[in-house]
Amino acid sequence: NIAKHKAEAEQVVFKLVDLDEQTVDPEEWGKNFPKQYDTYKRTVDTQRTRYGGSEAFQHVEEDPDWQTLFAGYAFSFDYREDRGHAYMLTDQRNTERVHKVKQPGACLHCHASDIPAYRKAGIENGAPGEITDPFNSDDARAQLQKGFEVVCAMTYEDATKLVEHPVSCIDCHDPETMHLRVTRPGFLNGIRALAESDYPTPHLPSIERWRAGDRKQPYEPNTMASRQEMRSMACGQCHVEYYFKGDGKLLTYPWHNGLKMEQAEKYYDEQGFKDWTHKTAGSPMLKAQHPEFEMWSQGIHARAGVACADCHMPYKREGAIKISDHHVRSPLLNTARACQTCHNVDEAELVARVETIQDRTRALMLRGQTATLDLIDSIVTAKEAGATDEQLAPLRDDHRKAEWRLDYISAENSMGFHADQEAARILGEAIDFARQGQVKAVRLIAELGGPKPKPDAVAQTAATGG
Amino acid sequence: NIAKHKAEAEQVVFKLVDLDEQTVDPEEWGKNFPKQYDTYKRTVDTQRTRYGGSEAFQHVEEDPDWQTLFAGYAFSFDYREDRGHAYMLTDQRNTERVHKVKQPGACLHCHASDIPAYRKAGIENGAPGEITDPFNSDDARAQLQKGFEVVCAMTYEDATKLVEHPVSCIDCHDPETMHLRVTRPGFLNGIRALAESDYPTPHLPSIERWRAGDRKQPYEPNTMASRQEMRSMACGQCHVEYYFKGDGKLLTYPWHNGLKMEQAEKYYDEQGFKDWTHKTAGSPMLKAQHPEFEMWSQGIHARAGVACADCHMPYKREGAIKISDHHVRSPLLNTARACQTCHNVDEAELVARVETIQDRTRALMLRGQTATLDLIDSIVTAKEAGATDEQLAPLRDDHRKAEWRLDYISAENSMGFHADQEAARILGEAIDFARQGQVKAVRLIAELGGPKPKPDAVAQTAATGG
Amino acid sequence: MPRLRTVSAWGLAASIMLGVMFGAGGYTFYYADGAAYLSNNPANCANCHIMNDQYDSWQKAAHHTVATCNDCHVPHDLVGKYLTKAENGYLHSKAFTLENFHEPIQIRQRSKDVLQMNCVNCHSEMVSQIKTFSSAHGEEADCVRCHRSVGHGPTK
Ligand code: HEC
Ligand code: HEC
Ligand code: HEC
Ligand code: HEC
Ligand code: HEC
Ligand code: HEC
Ligand code: HEC
Ligand code: HEC
Ligand code: HEC
Ligand code: HEC
Ligand code: HEC
Ligand code: HEC
Ligand code: HEC
Ligand code: HEC
Ligand SMILES: [Ca+2]
Ligand SMILES: [Ca+2]
Repeated sequence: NIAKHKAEAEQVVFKLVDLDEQTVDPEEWGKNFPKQYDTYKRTVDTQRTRYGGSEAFQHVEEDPDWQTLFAGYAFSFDYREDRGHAYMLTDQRNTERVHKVKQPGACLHCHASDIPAYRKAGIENGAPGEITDPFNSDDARAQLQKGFEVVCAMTYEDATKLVEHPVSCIDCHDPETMHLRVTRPGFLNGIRALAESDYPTPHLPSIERWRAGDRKQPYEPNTMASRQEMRSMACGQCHVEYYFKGDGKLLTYPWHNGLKMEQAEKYYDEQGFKDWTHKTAGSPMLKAQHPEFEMWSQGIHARAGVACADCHMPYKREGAIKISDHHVRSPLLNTARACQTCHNVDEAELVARVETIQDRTRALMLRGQTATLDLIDSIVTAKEAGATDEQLAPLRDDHRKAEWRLDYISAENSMGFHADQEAARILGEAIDFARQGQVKAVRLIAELGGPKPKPDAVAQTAATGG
Repeated sequence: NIAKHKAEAEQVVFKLVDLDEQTVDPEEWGKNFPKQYDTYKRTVDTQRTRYGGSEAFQHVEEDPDWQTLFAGYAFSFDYREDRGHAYMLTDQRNTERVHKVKQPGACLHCHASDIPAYRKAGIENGAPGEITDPFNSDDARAQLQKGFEVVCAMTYEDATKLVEHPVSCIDCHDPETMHLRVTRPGFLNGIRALAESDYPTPHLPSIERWRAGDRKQPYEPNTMASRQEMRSMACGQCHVEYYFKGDGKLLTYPWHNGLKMEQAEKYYDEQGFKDWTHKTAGSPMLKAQHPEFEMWSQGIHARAGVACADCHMPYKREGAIKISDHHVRSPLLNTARACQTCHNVDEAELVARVETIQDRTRALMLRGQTATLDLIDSIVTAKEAGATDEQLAPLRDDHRKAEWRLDYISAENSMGFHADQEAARILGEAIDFARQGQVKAVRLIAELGGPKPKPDAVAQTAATGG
Repeated sequence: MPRLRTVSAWGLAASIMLGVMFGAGGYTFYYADGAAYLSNNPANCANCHIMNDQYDSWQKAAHHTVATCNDCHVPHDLVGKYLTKAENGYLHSKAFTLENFHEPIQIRQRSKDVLQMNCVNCHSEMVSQIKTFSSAHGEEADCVRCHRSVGHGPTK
């Protein structure tokens, strides 16, 4: 009967339509893979969890502290909770952050199925070969990189006209073999820079293997990474910290020194980069955004070889066969499949374990917010007291350091779960830098001979002691 | 060889000597249980790990910061790394902390096999019944509690004459049945207080069961706790935070509000208790000591039902028989048996995972130390500037809070492993309180019109910014 | 199938030969009920006390009603079956006698591969999709990474 099974195995998939490198529309792919397509469409669902879930509530209204922390930056007026993949393109097109502010085409990289668009733009701008060249061919790669550079530099208004779908099958799958693949130029460049660094990657063994080799060819995930690594890299294409480099607004992942928070900061410092200048404090700020891939890399699950897809796309039994659940969402809405095969404890207990971790993270984050707000206040007071930019520089540097750390954990979307101790460590540093800056500010104010700290400020600091 | 193995498989324990409630000498027990006794004797071994192990090095010399942090307290001149159980009595008798300072008999509770001694003292002081009464009888319990009170109040010199052995078989085993038991009055009283609190104990289900019942009888671990719970409670007898209550110096575990760091602190505040007054800063200090049981309770292992003995006394195969390894020590010296039964990864990887956690903890601890030292400096400066005790009170309160948290993790002996995120959270709070106190101090100094902060102090704070 | 029989016979012979060359091996293989390897009765694996944990935990696992030791740990085709049994018989007996093996016992890569093959054999339909589209290197999903407890429940 093994023979029988084998037979069934061969004919589980009926190739009804031909798929190629131009087939962006998921509905086409769905004709060959209806089960996966059905689950993929479910990402329109909206359901909230204690700290996550898929209800796009307004963060800066739920916690107005962040309007002060982001003062002078687009995030201060519109920053929502993330939701399902189905919304990624419309949410980007509708956010005030693209209307009230001029944004580059670089934004598009992670919010649309844009690989053919990149390649087309590349060819139009002189890249070699045909749009039909296989994705891994040198010509196709040249087209991709060229088009990527061109689109990044466009205005968002023009760029967004080039695409019509959110992330789609073609972004993660080879249309011929259905093998997983990574297609995002930003990631391909970033992971290469990481491979060339000396940052240890026990959780990405193919990089360690490449380093041990002759290094003649650059590191190439699509041919070198294991299936299990690809199950995380597919997500690392977009769930990462990033910035736009130079006037070309070239989307860049700051992995040149490694994947740790401090190493990204070091890279930005070396580049002399800042995202914005804080409106009231005048500090040169960094904005952190969704470093899920980086934080996951610091956690025990990555270390134990557990991939993003293991928890966010667990297998789902559909009759006689099982498939990967393409309804990518919070695992807390699906703990039985997402966790229980590895942790055989009941679902309530699993949720309780996660929330214990998240509540601790949240408590420390609130301390960090209070400390950073106190710092902002005291920098302002120092300015009013007549402090020079030169005198304020060390205070503003502490502000940059503190808020970068605070925001790094706040912008990471698991409320500390992906790497619980590391999240707490980073917040501990945020608090230290914020309060050290405050100490310097109070000293400076005194040296400038006043104004004496406002009584309410004293009260406020005292209050936060609780 | 196999013929021998098969014979062993049938072998049962031969009762060569009779054991009773007076048999303190482990050698006697060893005649019936030679295998356990052999491993028990191995606790004389000394081998160091990165942060632990059993080499009794001098903490306050390896890290002189602690001489300043403990200024005015016995720990400032002699505080060693802990080592094997075999040494517990001699190390206590030899420490400068009992020579340079007058200590009570209460110290003995966790450093000797003293149950018969307690009961004898109890009977001499009017407790009912005979020394031969079974341990769980009411009379025996009355003898134990009475003797405990009497011995706590004695001087250490007199008390220590009552005992001759370090922790021995009788302290953890019923001589009749060999069942695990807890004998320490301090623990029996403490766990009862905990049971009567409303602190949730998912990791100690028998307490939750008792609470659900009619509560007519007080909670009694020896009859109510599961075997798996006993495998941790046996250690919780001594590996806990404690203080000496009132003039009777009655040894007490501060669990009345729960097992969390803040809950112990709340209890001490309610009692208006302090361990000592800081010599230079004049703050009312708390000393934390080995809260292993409490920190383990906050960790994922406890939550998952993993007991102290699982890691520190793993099973060891002797021929066909499995015994508990009574060579209680760092599991990092024994990872195969201590960890691999549950984690099927190689030993180097297991050590690496532990050290990743410990290195993070250590880094945050150093930040906490610097912050607390800065606070001490600034309190002294404020005093010199003429601050009154009333003005210094809030600063000293921050000092008490900060150093209690810092010391809580420093005194806990796993360098954060037992509950990694909780350890980082507590250190984050330590940093916050220390720096907030410093802010208040600098403000106060300014209000007092000087002295202007010494330049070196500024330099120092700046230096710690790195 | 005469050819098959000779191969399996050779496998057996080989193991005993190796055993003898190794000294006590031949004796060991005999005394420790080497025959155990030729039967499908789980109790026979467990006649070696070293296997007791796995035997007990197997009884606590979901599969004990549907799969025995050999179903998971020995290839299903005759040739592989006897060769593997011979190899295990030799290795385990040797280890058992010399007591020079790592404890807790750890599965070898080769046995992991056998396992994987057997999971997939019995569940080929269930996993047909997730297997078919594996990866550039044709790696299968490692069943045991997620289903470690299917064969052996808790030992405590
Ligand atoms: C061991 C399981 C596990 C792994 C592995 C994992 N996550 Fe998560 N992830 C979680 C949990 C649990 C949450 C918290 C969900 C919540 O709070 O509702 C979460 C939250 C998230 C969120 C926010 C979800 C929401 O509800 O808003 C994103 C985005 C995310 N993870 C992406 C990733 C990426 C990308 C990777 C790999 C680089 C990854 N995760 C690896 C378990 C995991
Ligand atoms: C092409 C970019 C891209 C890729 C590839 C990608 N994501 Fe996302 N993901 C996004 C964007 C953008 C959002 C936010 C959508 C929104 O809020 O409108 C998002 C949202 C999510 C969320 C939040 C869903 C919710 O209900 O709150 C999770 C969880 C998530 N992604 C996990 C993953 C995982 C796991 C993978 C890989 C299997 C992955 N993502 C691959 C861009 C991507
Ligand atoms: C490197 C990939 C990447 C780039 C580049 C990127 N995003 Fe996103 N974006 C994401 C991911 C992943 C999420 C979901 C996780 C989250 O919301 O933190 C997201 C979420 C969002 C959301 C929904 C949640 C929110 O923040 O309100 C909006 C809107 C958004 N992005 C707009 C933009 C804009 C505008 C730009 C360009 C300035 C941009 N994105 C660039 C990956 C990216
Ligand atoms: C964000 C990334 C992502 C997108 C978009 C995506 N997939 Fe997948 N898909 C995965 C991952 C991860 C796997 C698991 C692959 C593995 O384990 O090797 C997978 C597996 C599959 C498989 C193999 C069988 C299975 O279920 O494991 C099929 C078929 C498939 N996807 C079809 C689709 C189709 C059709 C679409 C579009 C409607 C799609 N995928 C979109 C990430 C994605
Ligand atoms: C493919 C296997 C796998 C999956 C799926 C998985 N885990 Fe884990 N989990 C592990 C491993 C391995 C560890 C590390 C400890 C160990 O070796 O058992 C771990 C550790 C943990 C820990 C302790 C570490 C910490 O951060 O405190 C928690 C809590 C946890 N997992 C919860 C979850 C939850 C919740 C999910 C689902 C959202 C999940 N896990 C999914 C394998 C998995
Ligand atoms: C999951 C395994 C595990 C459990 C459960 C556990 N520990 Fe530990 N313990 C460790 C590890 C690992 C260390 C670090 C050893 C080192 O740094 O060398 C440690 C360190 C210690 C130390 C210091 C050892 C030394 O080398 O100085 C003591 C004392 C200790 N634990 C007591 C306890 C007590 C009491 C309990 C239960 C209340 C407990 N442990 C529960 C694993 C465990
Ligand atoms: C509640 C139980 C308990 C009490 C009471 C107790 N100890 Fe200990 N003691 C321990 C434990 C557990 C250790 C090992 C862990 C550690 O060293 O942190 C230890 C370690 C020690 C050590 C060796 C390490 C070091 O600190 O140098 C000395 C010396 C010592 N104790 C002396 C004393 C003295 C003196 C007293 C009374 C003032 C006392 N102990 C009271 C439980 C106790
Ligand atoms: C009667 C009190 C008492 C009991 C009960 C007790 N301990 Fe200890 N333990 C101590 C003292 C005291 C020390 C320190 C001895 C010294 O440093 O001289 C110690 C030291 C240790 C150490 C450090 C050993 C080293 O090599 O550094 C470990 C680990 C430990 N105990 C674990 C346990 C575990 C696990 C249990 C329960 C199975 C337990 N202890 C029960 C009092 C106790
Ligand atoms: C600090 C506590 C402690 C001390 C002291 C102690 N034991 Fe144990 N002993 C244990 C624990 C924990 C177990 C495991 C019990 C269980 O799992 O139910 C155990 C188990 C045993 C067992 C049952 C078989 C086994 O190995 O699991 C015997 C017999 C035994 N001990 C003998 C002794 C002898 C003899 C001594 C003195 C030389 C002694 N013990 C001292 C804690 C202790
Ligand atoms: C009796 C079983 C058992 C033993 C023994 C055990 N563990 Fe664990 N360990 C677990 C469980 C259960 C978890 C929680 C995650 C899960 O469910 O897999 C865990 C989680 C962990 C984690 C992740 C949680 C964290 O704090 O990051 C690490 C690391 C770990 N164990 C290391 C060790 C080490 C090192 C030892 C030996 C000193 C050890 N464990 C002994 C069962 C055990
Ligand atoms: C002669 C006693 C004995 C018998 C009978 C026995 N085993 Fe073993 N087995 C051992 C020993 C000893 C080891 C450890 C060997 C090592 O780790 O090198 C072992 C290891 C194993 C391993 C893990 C190491 C590996 O080879 O991958 C598996 C799987 C295994 N046995 C399965 C079985 C099965 C199935 C049977 C019955 C068909 C069986 N054993 C019968 C003694 C035995
Ligand atoms: C349903 C499949 C299945 C059955 C039936 C089964 N096992 Fe296993 N066995 C496994 C799996 C899965 C593992 C773990 C392999 C791993 O960890 O990679 C394992 C591991 C082992 C190991 C190595 C120890 C370890 O944990 O790595 C031994 C020995 C073993 N089995 C013996 C037996 C014996 C003896 C029997 C019959 C009493 C048996 N098995 C029945 C699936 C099975
Ligand atoms: C001899 C045939 C056979 C082998 C070998 C086998 N299984 Fe099964 N398995 C079954 C049968 C029959 C069932 C029960 C009916 C069903 O659910 O398909 C089952 C049930 C299951 C289940 C669902 C019940 C549970 O335990 O959660 C899982 C998961 C599973 N098998 C995985 C595996 C894995 C992984 C392996 C290899 C380590 C394996 N099986 C080896 C026949 C087998
Ligand atoms: C990444 C984790 C993962 C891997 C790898 C994996 N599975 Fe599963 N498997 C699951 C989950 C989750 C389910 C539950 C699906 C559901 O309940 O809808 C499941 C379900 C099953 C079932 C059906 C169980 C039932 O309830 O009847 C079988 C059989 C099975 N798997 C066998 C296998 C085999 C064989 C392999 C290796 C080819 C494998 N699995 C690999 C996670 C995994
Ligand atoms: Ca969300
Ligand atoms: Ca020690």
